[in-house]
Amino acid sequence: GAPTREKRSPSEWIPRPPEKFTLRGHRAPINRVAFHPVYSLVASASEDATIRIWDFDTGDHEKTLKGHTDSVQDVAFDNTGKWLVSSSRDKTIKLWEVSTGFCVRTFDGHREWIRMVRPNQDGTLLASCSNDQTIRVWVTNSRECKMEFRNHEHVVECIAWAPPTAADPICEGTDNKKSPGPFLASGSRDKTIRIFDIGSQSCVMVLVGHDNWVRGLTFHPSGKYLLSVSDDKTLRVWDLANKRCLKVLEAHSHFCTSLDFHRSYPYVVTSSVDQSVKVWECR
Amino acid sequence: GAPTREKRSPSEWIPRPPEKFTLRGHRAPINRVAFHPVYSLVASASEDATIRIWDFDTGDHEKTLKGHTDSVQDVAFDNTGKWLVSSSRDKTIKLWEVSTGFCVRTFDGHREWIRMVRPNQDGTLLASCSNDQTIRVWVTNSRECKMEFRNHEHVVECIAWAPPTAADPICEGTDNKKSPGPFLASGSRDKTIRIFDIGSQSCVMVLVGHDNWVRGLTFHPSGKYLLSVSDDKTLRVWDLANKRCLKVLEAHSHFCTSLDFHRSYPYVVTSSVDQSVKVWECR
Amino acid sequence: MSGGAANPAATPTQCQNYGDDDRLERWLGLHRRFVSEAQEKEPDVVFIGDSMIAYLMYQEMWDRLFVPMHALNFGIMAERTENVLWRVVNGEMDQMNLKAVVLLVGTNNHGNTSEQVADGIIAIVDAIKERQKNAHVIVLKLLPRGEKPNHIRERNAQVNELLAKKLVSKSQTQLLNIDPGFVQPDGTISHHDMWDYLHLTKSGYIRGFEPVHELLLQILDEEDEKIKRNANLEELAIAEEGN
Amino acid sequence: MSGGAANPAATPTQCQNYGDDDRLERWLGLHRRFVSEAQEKEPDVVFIGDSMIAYLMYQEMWDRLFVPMHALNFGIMAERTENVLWRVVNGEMDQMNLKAVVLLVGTNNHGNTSEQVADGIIAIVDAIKERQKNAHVIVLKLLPRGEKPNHIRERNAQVNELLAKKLVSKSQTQLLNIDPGFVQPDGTISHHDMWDYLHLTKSGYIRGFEPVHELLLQILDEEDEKIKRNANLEELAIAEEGN
Repeated sequence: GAPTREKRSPSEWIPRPPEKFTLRGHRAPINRVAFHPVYSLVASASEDATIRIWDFDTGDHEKTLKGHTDSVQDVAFDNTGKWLVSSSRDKTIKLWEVSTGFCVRTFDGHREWIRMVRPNQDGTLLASCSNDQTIRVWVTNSRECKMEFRNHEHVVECIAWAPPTAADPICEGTDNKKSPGPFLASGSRDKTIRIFDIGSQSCVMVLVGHDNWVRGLTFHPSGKYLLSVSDDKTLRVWDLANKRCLKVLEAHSHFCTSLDFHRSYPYVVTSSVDQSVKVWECR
Repeated sequence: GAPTREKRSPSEWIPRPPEKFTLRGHRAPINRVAFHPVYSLVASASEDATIRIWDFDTGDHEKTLKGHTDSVQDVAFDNTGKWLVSSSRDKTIKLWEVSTGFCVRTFDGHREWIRMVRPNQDGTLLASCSNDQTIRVWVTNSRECKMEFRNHEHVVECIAWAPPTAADPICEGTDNKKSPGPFLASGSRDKTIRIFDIGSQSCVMVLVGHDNWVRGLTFHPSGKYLLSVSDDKTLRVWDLANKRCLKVLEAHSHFCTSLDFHRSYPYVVTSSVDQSVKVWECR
Repeated sequence: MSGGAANPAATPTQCQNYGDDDRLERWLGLHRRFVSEAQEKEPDVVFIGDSMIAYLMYQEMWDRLFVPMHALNFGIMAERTENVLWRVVNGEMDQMNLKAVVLLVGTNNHGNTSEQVADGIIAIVDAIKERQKNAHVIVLKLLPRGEKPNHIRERNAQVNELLAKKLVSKSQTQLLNIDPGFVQPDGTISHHDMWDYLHLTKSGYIRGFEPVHELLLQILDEEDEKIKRNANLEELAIAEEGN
Repeated sequence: MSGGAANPAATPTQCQNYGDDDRLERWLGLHRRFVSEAQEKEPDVVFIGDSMIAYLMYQEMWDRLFVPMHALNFGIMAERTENVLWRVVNGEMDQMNLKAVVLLVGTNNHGNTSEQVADGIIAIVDAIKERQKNAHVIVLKLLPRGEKPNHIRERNAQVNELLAKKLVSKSQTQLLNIDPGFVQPDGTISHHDMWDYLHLTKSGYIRGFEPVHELLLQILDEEDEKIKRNANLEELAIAEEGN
């Protein structure tokens, strides 16, 4: 068996049953969950068109954020945790104040479902990707859509802002003199991954290799690698400085739907239609 | 590709299409075929209750041996090729003179189908095994059933006479002082293999290991090993002196129905319900 | 008793055509093939019944768990009890020396009462035991069906209750439950278990038929254990003789 | 034309109950589920038709070859053309952005003439193309059936001939043969290919549906190749900009 809790170092902590709480209240399937970066709160986005905030210390339901008129696909907190951004099948993005639960801004522009919306590190920009095959970058404090990328030839499934550590490897990979960026990665059903330089408003890298829809992306904390999962059942590790696929992991026996990298410990988690969640140790 | 015929040494000869002849004439499925030990003849035993003899140099049909009243399950030549023995669902064994095609003797006694009949090396004895779960040993020149073994608890599928080289290993395995034998091996649906000492009329070894019906047996020419195939899809090699299973080969993806050892070259061939024939090199 | 001419579900009857189709012709062809397989193939186990049995053959679990037992599948789509009974009394249970027969039929007997269906199944059991005296007969309980609660579920449940009473007195006969709880707390059946709310999915088959596999193993192992014990005793005897 | 109210095979019709059973109820439940899958699951390919399509789902080849293409299976047992047509016009072809639709239905249309059946299939093709303007429609030829030659084989062959004529003028529509020669030289169909002389065995499916897989690969690859070429051009452009 595994070492008991007292003897385990934090690097050995992985989810163990039984669950601490089961939070009920949504009236339709839930599409996304996200932890608050500071407090013991978690947000859930549902097909019932609402977002719910829960306290996971007490199991209490804190707030319901209403405003969207169709299924909410994605939800994310900014790094301070002061506000939350959501994207919906109603083709809008909404910005919410966490403390009050009010919707403070709505972003129109996409022509189809929005699959994912992500604030950048300092919260000044939002990136979104959509079934309309485009990626849009918005200025958080206005309603302005700063730029629209139409490079992908199919639905864009996922996006990820590059950490500051990725800037050098990306520049090396694109033979660019130092560019301030910031940089944004996207994964699409056209099976490609693209890296965009937001400062120069251009696509600077195209990573080809997956055999099926790219479903999830995450940057390695060191900035050297980009990790992706796909309906081709693999997890791939991309070496950004050399613009090539370093490793292909046969991760699951069916479509891989998402992945995440632990903030402080060397673990990657992947999910799949094969009904399993896998935790991978990086070494 | 394989080496061309001129460059191949005999040890590389395996069946290659297209077939040389297709011999037609039987009016129902054929259960067994056997080569004549000397001449270019082959015998076939059929559910149409007849045995046919064919010349495989010319493709001609030579004789039809009639006499059985039900499906002929098995047929075998003696070492000289002068006569042929057959076993049938009509519960009899018949002895035939090859040159004339006449049935010269009929052996009664089994109470159910006879699955296999085999002459020993000098032709003085016949062994047969049956759905009646017994093994019988007959004196070829009389109609006498010399002995009946009832040790198996299920249908006996196959029998094999041990070559003279096997005598020492078998005696070593049974801690017997030298016994003159001869020795006979049998395989059964009770999943066991037994070795009988015909001289002392007793069962001297029981080999347990297969997980399903034992379908075929053959002795290694050196006499040290006994090879068996089973509906458990494996080919097993038994070390007779040590009375244990030396090796388990995952031979097929479905029931293994039979095997044979080449007289002069280190090849074993196996057949299976998976519709394949496999040739194994011994090394 | 198992019902005479008065019970259509217990009267051996060939299948009917649906209008202008070839169903009876194909059914007879299947029957002829099953009869010759019964004569040729020397199975230890036969599964017989309706489409639930037939489509077990498509499952990976059939090849992995049941084929090595030397099992044959005599299932046909849309069978009613009287059709299976006809096949049993017309050759499909002849000649073999079976260790076990697995029977599942009755859910298609629309228009019959639960008593009629239960008596039809009993008639089949009796006909099998008459022809295969050594075989264990495993009767599978009828499964629930339909997305939501409906009268056929009730009828099938009543048939199961009647079978429980009527089979208890028969030797070497067992009524086996293959419903692991397909009806969910809200009364519905999930398409994850029955893709059209009648036929089992791959995972439905695994959940439902694992008990069948285990029971067959027990039955076949009883024989095996006896054989192994005797083989061990014999080995000991041989060793002693040698010393 | 594809027949109006005069042709029952081309008039959208729900399925019928067989006497006192739950068939219509289950059929409607399946239909509702297909409609919501069409809205939720964003497939690239949909297979629709009768039991030949439905039981493709049990095959290992379905998981290995068709699921990675993001294909869904809308097959139902015993479907006639008018039932599939009803499902298509009532939501099962709505909302998605399909690249291909594979259709196989017609062999169960007992009581209709071959013209009526062919027109029923054409009506389905038209209804699909009206709702899925970008999709390639792949119509599978009806398979032979029955152990020996029979009138249904002739009717199915006539339907195939009529389809060949009527489909040739439709854009992005293809009639595909999935009969590798199931009818043997002596006129019989082997149970190795169709276990009940109607439904395909595992090896029957492999032989029959390999051409479907190859055609779908071509259709999907056309898009892929275009995407790959553009991606390569873009990479070159980016490299040049950097220099």
